[in-house]
Amino acid sequence: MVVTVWVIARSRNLFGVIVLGGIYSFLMATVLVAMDAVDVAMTEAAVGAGISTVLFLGALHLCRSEEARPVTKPWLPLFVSGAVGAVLVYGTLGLPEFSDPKAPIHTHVVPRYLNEMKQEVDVPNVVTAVLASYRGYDTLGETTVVFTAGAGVIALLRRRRRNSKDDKA
Amino acid sequence: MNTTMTLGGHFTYFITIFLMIAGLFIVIARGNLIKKLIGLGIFQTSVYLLYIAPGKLVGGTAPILSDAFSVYSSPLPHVLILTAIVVGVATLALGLALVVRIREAYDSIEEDEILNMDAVPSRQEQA
Amino acid sequence: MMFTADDAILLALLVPVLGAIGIALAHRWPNLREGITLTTAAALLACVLTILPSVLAGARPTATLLSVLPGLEIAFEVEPLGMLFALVASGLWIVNSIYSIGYMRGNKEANQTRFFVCFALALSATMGIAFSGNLFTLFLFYEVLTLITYPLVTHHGTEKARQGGRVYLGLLMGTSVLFLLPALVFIWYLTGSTDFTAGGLLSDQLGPLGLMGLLALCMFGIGKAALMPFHRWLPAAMVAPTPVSALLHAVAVVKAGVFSVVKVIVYIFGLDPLGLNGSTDWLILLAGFTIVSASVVALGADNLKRRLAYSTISQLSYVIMAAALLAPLSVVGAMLHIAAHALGKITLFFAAGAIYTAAHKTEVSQLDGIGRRMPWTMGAFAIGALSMIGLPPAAGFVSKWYMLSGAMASEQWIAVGVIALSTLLNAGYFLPIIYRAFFVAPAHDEHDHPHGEAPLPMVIALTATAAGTVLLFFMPDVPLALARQMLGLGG
Amino acid sequence: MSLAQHLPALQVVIPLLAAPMTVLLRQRTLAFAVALLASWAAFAIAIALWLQVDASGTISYAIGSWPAPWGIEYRVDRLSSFMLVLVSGIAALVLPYCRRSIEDEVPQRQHYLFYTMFVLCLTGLLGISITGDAFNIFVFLEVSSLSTYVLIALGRDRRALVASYQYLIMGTIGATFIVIGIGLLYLMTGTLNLVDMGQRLAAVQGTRPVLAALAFLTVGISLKLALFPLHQWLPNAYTYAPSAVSAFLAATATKVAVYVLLRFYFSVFGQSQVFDQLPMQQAMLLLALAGMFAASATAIFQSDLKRLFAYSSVGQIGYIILGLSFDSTTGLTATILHLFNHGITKGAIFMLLGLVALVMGGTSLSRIQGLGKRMPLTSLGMVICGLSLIGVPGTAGFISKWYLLLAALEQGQWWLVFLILLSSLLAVAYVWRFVEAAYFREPREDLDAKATVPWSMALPAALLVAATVYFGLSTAFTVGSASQAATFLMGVR
Amino acid sequence: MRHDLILRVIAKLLIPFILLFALYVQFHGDFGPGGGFQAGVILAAAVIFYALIYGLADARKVVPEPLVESMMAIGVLIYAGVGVAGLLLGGNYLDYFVLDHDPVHGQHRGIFWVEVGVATTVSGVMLKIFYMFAARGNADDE
Repeated sequence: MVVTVWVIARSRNLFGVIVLGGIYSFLMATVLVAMDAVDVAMTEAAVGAGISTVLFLGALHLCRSEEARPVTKPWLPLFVSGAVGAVLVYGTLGLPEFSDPKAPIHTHVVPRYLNEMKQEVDVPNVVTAVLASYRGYDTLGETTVVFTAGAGVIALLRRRRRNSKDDKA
Repeated sequence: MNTTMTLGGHFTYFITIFLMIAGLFIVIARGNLIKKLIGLGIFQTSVYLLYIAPGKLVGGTAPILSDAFSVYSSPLPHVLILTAIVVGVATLALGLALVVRIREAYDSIEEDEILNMDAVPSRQEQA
Repeated sequence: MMFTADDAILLALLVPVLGAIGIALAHRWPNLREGITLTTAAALLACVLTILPSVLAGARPTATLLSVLPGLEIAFEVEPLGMLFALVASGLWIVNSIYSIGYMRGNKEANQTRFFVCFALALSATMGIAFSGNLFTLFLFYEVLTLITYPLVTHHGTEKARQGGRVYLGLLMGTSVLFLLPALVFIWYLTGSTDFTAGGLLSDQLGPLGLMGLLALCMFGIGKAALMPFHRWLPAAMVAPTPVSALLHAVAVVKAGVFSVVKVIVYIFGLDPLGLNGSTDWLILLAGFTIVSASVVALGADNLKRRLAYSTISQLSYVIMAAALLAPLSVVGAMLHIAAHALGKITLFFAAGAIYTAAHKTEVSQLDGIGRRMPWTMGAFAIGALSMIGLPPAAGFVSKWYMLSGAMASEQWIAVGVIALSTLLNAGYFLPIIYRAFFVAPAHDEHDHPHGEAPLPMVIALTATAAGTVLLFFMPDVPLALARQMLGLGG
Repeated sequence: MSLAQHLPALQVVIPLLAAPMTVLLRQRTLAFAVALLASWAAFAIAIALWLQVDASGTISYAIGSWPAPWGIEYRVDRLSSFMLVLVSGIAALVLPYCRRSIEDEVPQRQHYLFYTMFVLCLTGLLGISITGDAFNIFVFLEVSSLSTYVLIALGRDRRALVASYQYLIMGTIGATFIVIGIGLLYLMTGTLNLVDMGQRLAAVQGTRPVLAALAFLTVGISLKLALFPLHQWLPNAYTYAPSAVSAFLAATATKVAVYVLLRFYFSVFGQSQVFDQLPMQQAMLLLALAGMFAASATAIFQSDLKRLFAYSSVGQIGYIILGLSFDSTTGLTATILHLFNHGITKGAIFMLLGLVALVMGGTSLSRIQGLGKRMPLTSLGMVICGLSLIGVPGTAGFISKWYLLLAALEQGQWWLVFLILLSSLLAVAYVWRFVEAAYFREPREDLDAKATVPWSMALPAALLVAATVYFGLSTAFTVGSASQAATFLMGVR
Repeated sequence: MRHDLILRVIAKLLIPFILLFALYVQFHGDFGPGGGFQAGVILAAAVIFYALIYGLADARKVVPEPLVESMMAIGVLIYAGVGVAGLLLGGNYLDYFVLDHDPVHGQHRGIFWVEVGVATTVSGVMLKIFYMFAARGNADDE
């Protein structure tokens, strides 16, 4: 996965990059499975490897597929992202151990989902239960986001070329 | 807890962080609009791990209740990340749509070129 | 009297606004428009006069509009000083309107409607300042006055006018925002109110140093008082037509400045608290310096209006100095001087404007023998000049007399010296003009067309003010009464 | 069932329902009608909520009847109710304005989608202001952001596309930062409910992840609210977006971001943690001052009015953050006040600019010469709003500046007092560029008026201008709610 | 490629299964991984697949644009509608307990409809976006 990303960052052929992006998503999906996040994995596979790749290719089909050599030296970006990383390292070092059952996320809210859910909702897939019921409102928001994107794309792309050329004063 | 243990315990975090840095770097450094979006995608995906990883319990299984198992990984992060993914792809779609429009208006998807093109008309307008 | 003094206050604010609206509506018919202007002016004076008796009787009419924040309301309270100021302003407005009608028509000025509208609004703002019951209200109308007069200053709309306007606005707004506003907030922060209270609002919240600092903030904050180094706007505003200059110098603006100074010193700081520790000495010195240096500049100026402008600067500092002396007598002098200088200076400006209208002359050096062609004008000018210098039989003498005695009473020998010296200087830059006008034979150059007096309205106006100057010398009862009233409280 | 107890849900759901309806109707007049009704209903509800809160304190509403922290909680306290009123109020005014405004700025076929996007944006902003759940904030943040990108991109000028794209990139980075911050907090506390989070954070105060979370949230939100160095997206966005959109965004979007910042700082971290353990105070002070001066100075040299006032917005945001950096009740009051006052002022300004653009065909200073003669009332309104930006007494801007000065005085920081006032002199400078162009230049003959001023646009603008004056004179509502909210926030833990 | 017989046949055979799988994911979401979103995506994928092989025009015939567009909206309406139903039946917003006499069944019902809503919107949006890009593409190759 790391390698893939590295290549993506280096390569300048957009087509290759997009394909690599797809691969990257698949890898991510496998990792997620390893993390027991089957639903997430499934979605990531469908979205990352499926949808977004298709989208990218669709967009690429309309655009040039070679990326120009960047004119500026990438020191500033490097620094910025490096700084961000540093803060994160600093932060994460204080986080609970990996798979530490005493970590708050296992002890505080979740137990109710895992234990009472059977009486309250009774849907084997806890994720679904939480998604659709406990935090159903988030999902409503999520649906709205998708809807927004759809309507937005229509709004942006419905026009044919003739009036997409702006009429500037 | 000694450092080696810490490092071991935080291995996943470090992957996350690397991905994040890489993604962010691509976004900021690259002038190509599509490349930027790809970077953005990576940047967002990396966050998924940050959420999911801690939810994992060694020896636990996917949070799908059945009498066979007793230890489950925490489901809540999964839910959040599902939402996050969807949001991500929505953003992506919009971004690409914009790129297409830009490409039509400017016949280029390189940031610096576009900015140069605008430098001129904006001055005319001011005159 | 059909309505109480309290109503009259708000009415005094309202009348000019209504007048302005009327003027704006009547912009098609000049005569009607001018008619409205005059009636409004008369009505305003009437309002003010209805308040006068009760104030003389010692009453303090009040009116509260609304409260913006706790302890921060737009409220009015008429006390003697404000009364006097309102009288002067509203009275002079009538004369000034008569004059400006003549001037505007005589010089065929452009967009006269805007001129008259802004003029009326400016008067409303002036009333607001005069009757303000607390520093906040004063500040509010002070800013309004600045903004309203800006179009008047830039009346001609030329590049020069706009630059003058920039300086005018920049200095007045800048100083008020930068110094007066923090002072205001600070006072409110200390006392929880900004009301003008007899004997001073601030009691012992501040040490001498803090007091001095706050005083400095206020003094420099009131840029309209043209205390050096913030006097530049006054000459810059000379680009405006003469009636506007008259408004600035005599009727509203600078008077609002010195008025505010006196009010702040008397009602916010209080004479006694300031007196305890000599926290006004620096002010006396600065004012003195302003007086002298401004006079010197005036001495060198050939342009008549410029000379008058600098004379104004020095005259204003008289008032500031007198107030800063903190001696009751000198404060009386300060009040009188507001009135006296108003009358005198407006006469001078009217005269200058008349000369410009009739003879198109702006420089002192061109005035040889003009007195023979325009005897009335120059006569009035002479009286005004006398008042400025402080010679009998002109009002200036009375006020200066009070100041001088006040200075002596409080043994401020510097002040005494300054007054004496500046009197000489004043004489130095006014008498030559009169001399030229009457006793030097006109230089006969070909492009000097024959002319008589200025249009009648102007002549009437300037004669009236000149008469007023003399009148005030012989019977200064009303102002004096008011002054005593105030000191009965303030002293 | 009593409707009153469900107002919190309806507040957001009504516009949310309106959005798909507009798409189904596919017809601009109907879509407009629906959107209008929705926004007005939202405004009414917001007022009702404000009254409820004012009467009986914080309202908590458990969505899906799942008690917090298991379910998502809607929490209406003094601050959020205030925000709701601001956002929905502006929307209710801008919507009728849109109808005519977008006619020659947005192609006909997109109109109904324009309303969809507008309503969605409203939904998002309301959702952010009302929710009591960290992740929910993120979701609705995205709803509002995505719709905003589209709204901006609908601008006529092709540069609108680039502006929108830049905003999309920066906005998404910001959002992701926020997610990271929330994630770290979640990992430390195991909860997403803000209040619960706050309580549980007390246990782990000052640990590294929490501080990191603080950093990420601050940066992310600062991107959204265009705090000085992170403001690059704003000027372009405001300049090239359709006028109505500029008006709505300028009045609400950044303000809501500020709200989120306050929410996290005071309700979650607790101001002790924010201001004691990191040099936040100094940092904010510096950034705020930098913004106030740099942005205002840049504004002076702009040649297009929309751009000019966009930069002035960045400067004004500086004031808002400055108030926050005092870490005192008065300062906070100033922040919240300025949030509101600047909101209405800028809203009014951009609405008026929309009128100008409609009539004069543009808002560049060279175009609007002699506006004072051509559109006297509009120019007058602009001047009034300009005075409010400067902070002249009698306008809303004065009140917030007053509190800002007061806060500075409380801490005896005279130098700050003078800096604030100096920066407002900069405001004088850029406002005067408009005044001189409008009043002291003759109208250009080559440009003649393209349209007459439609009342449907003039009326809302006039109302907002009136509000600018009204809230400058009668401050019971604004100062009242603001100071209550401030004391409430400072009182939290 | 549009006339490649084998492809067409395979597609004919495959697409029904994809649809079936979509439905499975949709309704089995309660027990295994999956749910509305994934189902929606797969549904869309099926149609996209169809469009790739039979061409955009035919795809438009099968699934016309207006339908797709209204699907987007309807999905959200369904979801939000469930919430409103909860309101009307006396519960809080999005309260599923009140949807049936037996709370747990209520939950089931609620989740079911919600998932349906999600699926509708998602598939609608995905399809729409695809159409948009595709149409744009055709407009571009001159």
